[in-house]
Amino acid sequence: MSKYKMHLLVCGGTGCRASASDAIVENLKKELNNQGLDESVQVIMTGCFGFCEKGPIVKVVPDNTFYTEVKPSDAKDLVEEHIIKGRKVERLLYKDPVKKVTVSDEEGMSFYKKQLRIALRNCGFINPENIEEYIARDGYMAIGQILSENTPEEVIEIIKASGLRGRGGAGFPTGLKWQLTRQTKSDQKYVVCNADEGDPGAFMDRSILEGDPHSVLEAMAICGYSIGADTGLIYIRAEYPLAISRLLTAIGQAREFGLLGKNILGSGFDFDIELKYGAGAFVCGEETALIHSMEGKRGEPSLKPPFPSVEGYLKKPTNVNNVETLANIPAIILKGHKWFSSIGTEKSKGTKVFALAGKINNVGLIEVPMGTTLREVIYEIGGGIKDGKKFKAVQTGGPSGGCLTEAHLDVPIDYENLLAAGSMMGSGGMIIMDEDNCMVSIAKYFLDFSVEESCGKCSPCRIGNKRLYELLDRITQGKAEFDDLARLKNLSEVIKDTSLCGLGQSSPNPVLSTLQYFREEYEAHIIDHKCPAGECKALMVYSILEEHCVGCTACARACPVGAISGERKLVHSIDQSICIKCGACFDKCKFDAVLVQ
Amino acid sequence: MSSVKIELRKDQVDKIRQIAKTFKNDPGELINVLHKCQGEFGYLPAEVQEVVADELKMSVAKVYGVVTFYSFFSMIPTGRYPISICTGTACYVRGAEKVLAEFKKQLNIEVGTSSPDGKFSLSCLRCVGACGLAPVVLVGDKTFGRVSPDGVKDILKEFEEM
Amino acid sequence: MDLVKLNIDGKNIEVPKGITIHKAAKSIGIDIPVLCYMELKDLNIENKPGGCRICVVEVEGRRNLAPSCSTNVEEGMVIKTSSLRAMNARRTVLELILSDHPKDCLICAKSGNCDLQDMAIRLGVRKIPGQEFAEMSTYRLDTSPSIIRDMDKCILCRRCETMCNDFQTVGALSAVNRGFQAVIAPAFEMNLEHSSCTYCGQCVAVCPTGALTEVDHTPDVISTLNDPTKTVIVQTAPAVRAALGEEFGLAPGTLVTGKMVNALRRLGFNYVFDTDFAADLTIMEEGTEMLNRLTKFLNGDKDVKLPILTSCCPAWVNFFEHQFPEMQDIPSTARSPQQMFGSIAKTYFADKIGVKREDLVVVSIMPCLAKKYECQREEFSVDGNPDVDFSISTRELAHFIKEANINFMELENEDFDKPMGESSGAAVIFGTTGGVIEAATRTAYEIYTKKELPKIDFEELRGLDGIREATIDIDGFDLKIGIAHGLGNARKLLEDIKAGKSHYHAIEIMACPGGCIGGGGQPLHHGDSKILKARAKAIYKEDANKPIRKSHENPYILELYKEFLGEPMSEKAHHLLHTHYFDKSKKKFQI
Amino acid sequence: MNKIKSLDDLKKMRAQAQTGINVREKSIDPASRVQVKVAMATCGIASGAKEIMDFFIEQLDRRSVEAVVTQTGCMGYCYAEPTIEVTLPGQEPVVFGDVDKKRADQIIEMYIKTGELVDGIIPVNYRTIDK
Repeated sequence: MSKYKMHLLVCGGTGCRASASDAIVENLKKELNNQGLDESVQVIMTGCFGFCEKGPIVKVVPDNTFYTEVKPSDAKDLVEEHIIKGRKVERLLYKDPVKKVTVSDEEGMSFYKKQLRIALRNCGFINPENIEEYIARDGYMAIGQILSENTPEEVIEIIKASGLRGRGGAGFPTGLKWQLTRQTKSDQKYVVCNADEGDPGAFMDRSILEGDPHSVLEAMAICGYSIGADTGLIYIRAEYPLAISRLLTAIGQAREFGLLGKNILGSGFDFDIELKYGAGAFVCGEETALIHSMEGKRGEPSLKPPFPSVEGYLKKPTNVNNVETLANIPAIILKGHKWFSSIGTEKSKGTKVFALAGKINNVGLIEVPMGTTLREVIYEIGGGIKDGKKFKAVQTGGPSGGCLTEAHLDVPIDYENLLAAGSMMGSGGMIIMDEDNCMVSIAKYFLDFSVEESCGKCSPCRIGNKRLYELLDRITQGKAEFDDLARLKNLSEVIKDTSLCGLGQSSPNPVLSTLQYFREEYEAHIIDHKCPAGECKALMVYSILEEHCVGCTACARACPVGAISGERKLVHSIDQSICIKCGACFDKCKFDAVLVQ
Repeated sequence: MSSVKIELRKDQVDKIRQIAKTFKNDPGELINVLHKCQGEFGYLPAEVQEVVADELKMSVAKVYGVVTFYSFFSMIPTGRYPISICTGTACYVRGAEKVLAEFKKQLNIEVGTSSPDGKFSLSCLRCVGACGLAPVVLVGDKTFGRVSPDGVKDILKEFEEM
Repeated sequence: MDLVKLNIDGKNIEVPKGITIHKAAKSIGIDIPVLCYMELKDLNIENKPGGCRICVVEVEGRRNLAPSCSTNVEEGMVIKTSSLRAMNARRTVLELILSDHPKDCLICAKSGNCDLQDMAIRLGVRKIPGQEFAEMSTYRLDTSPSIIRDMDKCILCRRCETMCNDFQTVGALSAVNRGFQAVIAPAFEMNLEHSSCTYCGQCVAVCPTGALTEVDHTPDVISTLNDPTKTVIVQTAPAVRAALGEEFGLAPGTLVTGKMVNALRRLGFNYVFDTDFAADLTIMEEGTEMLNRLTKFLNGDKDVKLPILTSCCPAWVNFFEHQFPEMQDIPSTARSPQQMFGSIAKTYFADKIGVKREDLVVVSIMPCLAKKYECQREEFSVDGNPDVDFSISTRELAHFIKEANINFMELENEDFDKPMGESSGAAVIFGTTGGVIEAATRTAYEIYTKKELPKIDFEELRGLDGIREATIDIDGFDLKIGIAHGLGNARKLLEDIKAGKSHYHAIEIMACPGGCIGGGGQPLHHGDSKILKARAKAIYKEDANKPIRKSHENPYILELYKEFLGEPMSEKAHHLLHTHYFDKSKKKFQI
Repeated sequence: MNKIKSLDDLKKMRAQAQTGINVREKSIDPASRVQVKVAMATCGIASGAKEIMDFFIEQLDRRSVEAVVTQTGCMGYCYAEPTIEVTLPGQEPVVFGDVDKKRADQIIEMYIKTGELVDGIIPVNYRTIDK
């Protein structure tokens, strides 16, 4: 076995590394070497501990002592005190700001683990292609339990009492949805799992389906039992081939084990599941559009009412839940609604999975209790902003959401708070933006998406989004007028107010929220013809700094339109009327003589 | 949507009929049938849609209406190595546009078209869910992560030699 | 009936449960504008996509505005139809629609008769913000023999799609593409001509804008009328006289037969004839064919094709050629009245007045757009000279009359010319659903039984139900009759025949709702089915007023047989008055 | 496989699965073996997880290490794909990120064979519902 008796784990996450973890490792090694301990104590650089706010972190194994805010100069004390004398270095231990006590070990520090995995409980633990591993982790116990102990009504009561709300967007109470579908009388009902994860930047549903497909199957069966359905359908994006193959394997195994099919666990309850494939239409995430798509039609949404709980797939009562919502169900059944409702905020219970992406260090999937703040998510789990840049905004809720700013960093995340701040929970994509991102361009990007993905059925969404995009485009080109801001706002509000479905009702959100929080950036584009973030190409001006130019002619040769003139060894100049702002001169100049403004 | 005019061989027609049959000639299974057909032919030419409509007892106009609704379906043959650039938010924020521009420049083709030799075709897609690797490029089944404009040449080279 | 209480614009009202806000408002005199919504009440046609969003209203407590055309009333609702928020939204939505619509109203075929134009007038739109930078969605102009598709003007109300698919089950049109590029088009956005379109024109009849219009043949007619070498004769279909008046402000259902004849004379037609004459001729041929088949059937012939289907509706003929080619031998081989008229005019009548075929021009005034295509069919021409040269619609005639400075309202009544202007009441009712079969029954009964009909009116064959049936006692033989109007209804009857489940002896089919009175070439009904009912009533009134009410009693028809054709189904009759059908299902894809 | 016919059957099945007795390999107790789990979700595979998994299977076999290599789903560390989790008998699992062949070789030689830690450890920064 290991020759080392002790390990010093130094956080090498990007956040900690920025605050000198490299130097800490170096000093620790030096110190150990000096003490002749380099053969028995090993220093290891690890990934992010997720406690970046108090970084750099050093953890001592095997006694699991946890040191925070360590400086390179602390290396000596750590080695001499902790390793040689076996005494903890009190001043580097974490002090609980509330209880005012010092915490030394990881167990006591567990609160630093901001993440709590419920929906992701099995992802990364089990082999998703082996049903036995799922069973070993209490898989299918929830359906087993309710089939033998609970009436459908009781199950619905449990889900209602748990406070679980839809994780796909609007946050409709799941138990209530089930109850509504149960109440509708019909010879045939359907359970539909919405796995048409279309928000760019969100991939939690895919991860759950790839990592823990059985939990979704089990939840669908529980739902089927509760509402009185014997058929489940999973509407999944064709762009997710791995998730599809894992699901098919899982369904096959569950059938083989008798956990899907006729007379499940001898209860007399029949339930089976089929896949339906999407084909690349974002709007199909909207449940009526999804249902039309499953029926082989164009995925155009239709008016509600009738709600799917009354008239859904093939005109039968249909309960549509998204993947993450379903993944919570077995845990709620097994651990009880009280446990679940003890997590989260007053109106938003449980946890939410977020997909962190953009200019953040720890891009990835996280799951946190509702009520966690954006700051905790970005700085304590996400490892902060990439390359030490300044945080500018976070976009939540995908194309339907809005941008939140620094002012919102301490807002507890839940459905109501995000909505109040002009964004929404959506499916849980979080795109982090730094100072280099132009907010007008971001709004334009999302509008481009909405224009592309609008189904075209209703006029405000079909034409209105196009007009919004055109306005934003003119702003980024410096061609807009001041009045256009008022138009932008009115148009956005009318589109929200009059569109047929959720897509159009929320597509102007990125415009409205950036207009609200970054108005000065819009004004800079319009009035000063400048893009403060330097992203809008049309607004850039390339010029040559006389004092740097050596007249090498490299830029003139690189210019594709011949906008640069000047004699050899003399200062060159750029004709702004010809320049197409391609940046070729800037790239070519070796003397930093090309200035971009 | 424009389409190349082709003549279906009898075995190809039979194949479509067989696909339709596995879905019980149910018009409700249109999307699944189209998926299978696109898997078979690589794209969905008008002639294939006509047979599908016939088999599912629905109008060709409705079939075409569905084909043109979903971005996954194409009526243009793709290249042997279809290149898809993810333009999802995470990729966008990390510079997917520049990568796309580089592909266009290198191949001298526009999005939605193929190179004259039929080797490469270029398309954009929305979020493949590999945001951790942004920007992401797919060539056929192969995924390339953290692609920079400079890396485009190397990706193309990998397939040039094949 | 359950009632709900609600408040609209400050008024407390009680309305039946299950009705929409739009209807509830209408009941107290509040007229919320609608654009995409359309309902033809008695015909079971409803287009309710909730797509245009013009009719949005504010419902207290709701986050978004509600489309009043498709939101049902609920107990306790408080609705504001003209709040600032609702009005601003309505105006902005209309501006958006207009921003993607051509502004060539002055020269648009629909000008003055356009729902979108009316809406712009009603809301007083004077400016479309940002129009100068707004991209417009544009599409290829598509001209077919009957219909022009100018989809730049499409507002995606989906009415045409509803008619083409749900009501007609023709399936030539569908919504295609997505988002800003979304449009209604045939498969592959090919020309209508290459699709399964039957030219029934119901898409044109419901289109709220100039996106779908008829091909205008008036200019051809005008130049022919001004050609001194030509003798120009005109025939008018029965449904025209019951609707033409609407174009001049008369109440729907006002018969204007006499004024119309006068106007046509003033326009310069050398002879003003009546398609009704040919309708009587049709009854002689089709009725005889029916009797022949029935007689064979009663004599035990197992191969005889029954039921016999009428063949006077050209859209219906197109329909079965496309969709049921294997059933070509079931419909009667009799040509439609328009074509019988042309055929007789260019032979019998041309001889009679001593004009060469090529110097005789036959123009038809039809409630129909499929007639434009029908008269261009190759089989209805001799050496490239068509039996009917031009077919113009009721709407085109109205425009023509106005353009020619004729004050229609002041015109005296005049009579049709003889011989081809004389007709029976039986011919008049060809213009409405059930009329052809009633006319045929009147004649078949008397010929078969050799007795006089005890009662001429067959009320049991009339009405607006999509599929109707009746059993007529013909001297002990129970003649089972089926009637369908609307091709979707026709399809049901055809499927039954195909499955061997049909128990009818004869079936009448008309493609348009209500028959020819609701044809694609008629004055626009703008979604008011009361107009169709009024036209039907007028047609039956004209029948009742006619001195002769059975086709076989029309003296000029009898003379025609005596002088020229011999007897019904004679070889000559067969050559001039019957036709054959084609399999058009196997069309190869072409744009 | 016989169908699970009742809740009791399911409980038995769970107990059996939990003791780690793999039905397919009844004779060997995997608890005494090294377990390597490779995160094989789309991101992982795109970053080369398949090759890493093959590498472990081949090399562990070649270097005569008794080990079970399995796939699992996304661990959430997209920034550090490919990610693997190694469990030595009787010890807590350790997650390694950014595993290329070089690091995989180190993991086998140092961590698996001798228990020495190597760079690239990702500390578990979440709670699970079991605790």
